[in-house]
Amino acid sequence: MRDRELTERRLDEAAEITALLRDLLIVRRAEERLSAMFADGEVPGFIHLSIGQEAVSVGVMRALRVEDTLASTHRGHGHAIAKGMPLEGFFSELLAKNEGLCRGRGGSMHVADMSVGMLGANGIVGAGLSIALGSALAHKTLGRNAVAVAFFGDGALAEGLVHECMNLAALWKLPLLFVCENNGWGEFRPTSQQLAFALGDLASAYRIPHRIVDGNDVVAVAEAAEAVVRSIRKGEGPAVLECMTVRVRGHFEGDAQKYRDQAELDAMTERDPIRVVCERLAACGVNDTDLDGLTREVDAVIEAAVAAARRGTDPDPVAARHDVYTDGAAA
Amino acid sequence: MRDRELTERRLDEAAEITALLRDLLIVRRAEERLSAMFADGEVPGFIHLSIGQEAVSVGVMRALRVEDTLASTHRGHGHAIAKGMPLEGFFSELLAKNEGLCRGRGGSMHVADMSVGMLGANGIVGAGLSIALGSALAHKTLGRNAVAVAFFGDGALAEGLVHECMNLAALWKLPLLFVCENNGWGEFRPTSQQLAFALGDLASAYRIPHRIVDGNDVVAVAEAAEAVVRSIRKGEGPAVLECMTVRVRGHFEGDAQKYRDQAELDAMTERDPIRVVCERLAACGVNDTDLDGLTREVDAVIEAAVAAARRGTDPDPVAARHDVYTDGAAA
Amino acid sequence: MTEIRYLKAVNTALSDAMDADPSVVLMGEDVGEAGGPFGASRGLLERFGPSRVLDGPISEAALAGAAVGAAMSGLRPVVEIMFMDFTTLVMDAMVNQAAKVRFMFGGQTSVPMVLRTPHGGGLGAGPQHSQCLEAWFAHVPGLKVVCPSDPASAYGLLRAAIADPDPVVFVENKALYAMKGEIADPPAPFAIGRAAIRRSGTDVTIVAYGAAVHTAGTAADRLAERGVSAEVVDLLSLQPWDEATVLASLSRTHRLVIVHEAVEAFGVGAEIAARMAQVGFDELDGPIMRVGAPFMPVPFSKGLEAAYMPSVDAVLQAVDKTLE
Amino acid sequence: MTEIRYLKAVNTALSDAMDADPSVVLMGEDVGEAGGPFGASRGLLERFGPSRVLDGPISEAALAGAAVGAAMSGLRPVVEIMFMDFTTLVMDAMVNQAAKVRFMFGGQTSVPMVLRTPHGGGLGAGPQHSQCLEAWFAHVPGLKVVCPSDPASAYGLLRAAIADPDPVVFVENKALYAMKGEIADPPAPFAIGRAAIRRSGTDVTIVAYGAAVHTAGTAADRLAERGVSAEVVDLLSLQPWDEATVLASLSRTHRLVIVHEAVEAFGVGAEIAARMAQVGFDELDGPIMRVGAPFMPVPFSKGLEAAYMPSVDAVLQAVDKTLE
Ligand SMILES: Cc1ncc(C[n+]2csc(CCOP(=O)(O)OP(=O)(O)O)c2C)c(N)n1
Ligand SMILES: Cc1ncc(C[n+]2csc(CCOP(=O)(O)OP(=O)(O)O)c2C)c(N)n1
Ligand SMILES: [Mg+2]
Ligand SMILES: [Mg+2]
Repeated sequence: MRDRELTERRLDEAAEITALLRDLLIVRRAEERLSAMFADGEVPGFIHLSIGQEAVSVGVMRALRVEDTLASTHRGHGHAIAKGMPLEGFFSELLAKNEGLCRGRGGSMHVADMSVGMLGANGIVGAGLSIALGSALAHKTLGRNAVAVAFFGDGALAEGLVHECMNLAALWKLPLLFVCENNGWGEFRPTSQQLAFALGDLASAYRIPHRIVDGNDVVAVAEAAEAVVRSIRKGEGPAVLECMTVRVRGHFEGDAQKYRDQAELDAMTERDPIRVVCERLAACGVNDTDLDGLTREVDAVIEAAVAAARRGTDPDPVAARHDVYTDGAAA
Repeated sequence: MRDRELTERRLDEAAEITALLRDLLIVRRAEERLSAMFADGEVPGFIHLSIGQEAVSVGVMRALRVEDTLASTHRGHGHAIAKGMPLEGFFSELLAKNEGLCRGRGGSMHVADMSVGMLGANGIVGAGLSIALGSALAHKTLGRNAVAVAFFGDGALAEGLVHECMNLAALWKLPLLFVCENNGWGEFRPTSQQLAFALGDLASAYRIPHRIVDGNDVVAVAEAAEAVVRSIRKGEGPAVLECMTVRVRGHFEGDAQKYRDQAELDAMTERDPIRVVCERLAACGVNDTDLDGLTREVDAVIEAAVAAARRGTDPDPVAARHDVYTDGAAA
Repeated sequence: MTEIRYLKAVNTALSDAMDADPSVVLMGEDVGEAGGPFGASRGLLERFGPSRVLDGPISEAALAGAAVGAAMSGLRPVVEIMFMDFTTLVMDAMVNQAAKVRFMFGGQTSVPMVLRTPHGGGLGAGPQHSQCLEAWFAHVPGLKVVCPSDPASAYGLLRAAIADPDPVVFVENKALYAMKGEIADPPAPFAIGRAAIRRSGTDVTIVAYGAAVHTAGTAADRLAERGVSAEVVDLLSLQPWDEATVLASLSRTHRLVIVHEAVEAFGVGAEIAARMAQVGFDELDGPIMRVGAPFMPVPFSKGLEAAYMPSVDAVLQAVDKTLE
Repeated sequence: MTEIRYLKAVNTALSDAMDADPSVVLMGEDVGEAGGPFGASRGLLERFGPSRVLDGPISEAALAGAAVGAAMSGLRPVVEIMFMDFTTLVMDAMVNQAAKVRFMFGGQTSVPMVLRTPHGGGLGAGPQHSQCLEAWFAHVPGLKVVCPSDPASAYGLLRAAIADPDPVVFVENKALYAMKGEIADPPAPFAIGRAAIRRSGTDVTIVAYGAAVHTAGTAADRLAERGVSAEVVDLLSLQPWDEATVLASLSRTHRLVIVHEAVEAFGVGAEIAARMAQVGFDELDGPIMRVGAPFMPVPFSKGLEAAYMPSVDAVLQAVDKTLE
């Protein structure tokens, strides 16, 4: 496919990579914590974890600035945390507290933080793409040098809206990055049974540059994202970044994944993003990464957020009723 | 693009081509008649004519059998007539008579005749594709050796539903022929301003065989359609036939087309399907085609249909109210 | 009589309908191998094979549209839309195609399809996975809409919906899936358009449908303790709905309360109330009261959601108000 | 006071709003070069340029969805959907996104977008180009819905809708586009949520909106000839609607008739009737009557369509009925 010339800056400094590792660990440990709390019945509703896919969130976010925006999916914890949603507001929301960023009204599937440009997780597969499209349009129209990012899963590719958005983004040459987290699954079936096409071929039909990257290698994702975002920021129009990754947990917590091969499940650990980033560090000569220490450090931050969230209060139904409209009217 | 081996039977017998010419003339003259009646205020509502595009309807229909089905568009007169909808029922419908095939309830945008597999014109751009998809599914599931055809315009390609249908048709390997009538326009703007992609590239992404054909050459359309339909009927899955054609009239009757180049308008006559088919006949040695005589013959048939339609009665509101549901209940 | 769960009643109705008529096919996301996201089609792929149980991609609009075309070409498709909230994606197929085909083509054909979809809250599923949007469909000429309240009606109405020559929106309630109930052996179809009097009474008529029927029933129990005799009418069908039964009940009790889980404003209850304020006006001895969700999205938090869902107390207050 | 046409009022409101606020942008099929399929945006591309007047492809869902994202990111988009029948394609954007963003994100942001779309029959446009579907949107918490009846309200409500911080569905009526009417100079915004009493009367209240306001007005003229004094209330806003004004009128006249072009069953009138049968019950001296379209698709034939559209005679009959 026709591609733009992209100059990639190599991320070879150990410090940069260590920072990415730390970010990965934050998302990972936050979700593992949630998983445990969910099993204990402390988290209401249902939750979709991005465990195994964190490198996509962390890697892409490294290329973004605070004024850049993103629209996310049902599996949006990683996007939210990596974009900078405060952990306390995050956990408070997941625990349905009034102190949650969405005041306990949205929960896992609707985490959002406008102050960092995180325009929301979304319960409707595909819907985030059109929101990101509109955000990109606003960036362009208002002359901001900002980029909008649409995260979506491979299963979402079957939604017609995705295609409408690709066509529009290309037509209007919008500063929009499409990030597909291709984990091979849409709910309980492989996406190979759901899609008759490859994203690369589709993007190529729309003449949108497409890059495929190892979505479990945060350094690879970050490098690719940085190059692609730079070109978008220059006004060269949309691009697609397809991150090949692995959904480690079930579709949602509680899904025993009986439909998956044991071999596939076993193989997953090898490609674990944390393991991969440690190998990256080793490759640049850092063999003494103190993963346990880093984990403890991250855990302390997470524990503090969880503790604060737990101290939160229950949202007030009357206040909620008056927040449907800006003018506070309630029917 | 990857294509199937298609053996084309050449249509070189003058008799076959003359039959196509006659079919072309029926559609053409029927629409010209409508146009005049519309100008006289005799046809209510608004109508979209397929003048200039008749070769697509007539050519594709030549490859179809009565048990094959089709779903059409807002510009569906040609599809209906060519598939075999009786002219009297057609004109009666356009004149909103009770004797219309749809009893005066649908009009131009909803002409339909189930008895010949014409599943309806459609006022919703793109909607016909999913109806044809379902019809193809029924053919396959019920073990019929029939094909379903979805007609659509190039403008419709921007609708997400089109993409969902291509994916599904390919996934389920349905006996579905996608026929795009690419006239370069979607309402008042060239589709080059509406689409960032070419249909061929899109079909290729879905791995659906795609053929492009001169949609103003009925012989070329018929040959291509026959080849493609044969392969579909053999169970080889869907195919796309893209017919490059010309919208001679405005988007709807009454559209003065001020937005079109005079040069473009002038050039249209050269590619007129009737002229092209006469050239075809000349090429097989028939130089004495009596176009005027044939036209008179066709006009007589059309006049008879119009006269019969005019004698029709007005539909009865009470009967209509009882035909919303099969059981005749009215609310 | 056997006791089965609501979900199993749906499953059995699908299975029996497929047995009875080879033109019945299922389509939807994960309806096949996975047995349906809630388990409604468990075992059906194994029994009926992949040509009759079609796992679809995440393409709601195309699946519903395909059902219309398939129904026009000899099949009787049952499409599952995973949450009623996602019916936003199939409105064109249902409203501009399925509902209108029969009428606008002059009665040449009909569209015998069923759209199955679960509505309702109470599970912490949040604003995009809990809505009750049946009023939209009830407003569309050409569609039928049913909403069973227990296993017997789930079975009976689903069989009737699949057998119906016209398009039917079959609304399930997620919170009822686990509910157990008696069902005849062999189970019987229910006629679309007929309400059921779940409890006879003389002082007030409480009309409800879906899960709200049980809220109404509990309220009636409590009212009985207080010496108020409430009649509970379970609509079962919303389009067409059983005006005669509601009017007859109102003519006995002279007071009317309507309960549903959907948002009160512009909900199904509005139509019932409006009709009774016309055709039942002379029978009314008190204001017509409605109990529905407040005008807000379904919130995630348990506390907020509990305050959102129409409660037994709210029904009691409404009854008090109309008896005043 | 100047006299302008309804369509020109819409056009002027768009133009004035774009002048007043550089964040207002238009999007839709053929809204630019062609000036809008009905001419509502004529001249605006020339005045405001292609970055503020965006011609879109035939991708309703993406355009509406993009409006949501754009509104969350600093623009005030006005999206045109060519016929209200095509809003079937934007339900997800409007209902699951636009309507819910403010609430479900805890009030962090709002969605200042407007969806403009024409409804209504009478033009022989047939079943898929004539529907009145406003009741759907009025049922959705988070959306506002307005429906002007003349040039002044078209201008005033459109300015208010564009200025509103929340999503507004702005429903025009194709049959009114050519209507002329007086408009203040300079023209004024109308407050969303306020009805207007178009004519005062003492015997019966006729509530209507959109084109039906004129049907109601003609009926009131005829009633006056017969010595019946009808008050005509023009709702203007359907969500929120002006319950206080309707109730006050009912309290004066004690009889209520509601008229709209939409299908009667489960239409907007049902909610008005239901509320009045509750909060206005003690004021009612006769049944609440509704006049709306029958339960059938909008037919193509002129005769069928004429029989379909709510008529002055039907209003008179309804008034007679409630005055009986
Ligand atoms: C419109 C819509 N259809 C169906 C669903 C149910 N659903 C939730 S996630 C999901 C699978 C999505 O697959 P993919 O996009 O690959 O994301 P992943 O779960 O793999 O991260 C489905 C079908 C939904 N939420 N929205
Ligand atoms: C869903 C929908 N959106 C918009 C329209 C209005 N409309 C009718 S025809 C048309 C253009 C279609 O272009 P194309 O598909 O190329 O068909 P052509 O008119 O060229 O035959 C549009 C936008 C419609 N009928 N349905
Ligand atoms: Mg996936
Ligand atoms: Mg075209």
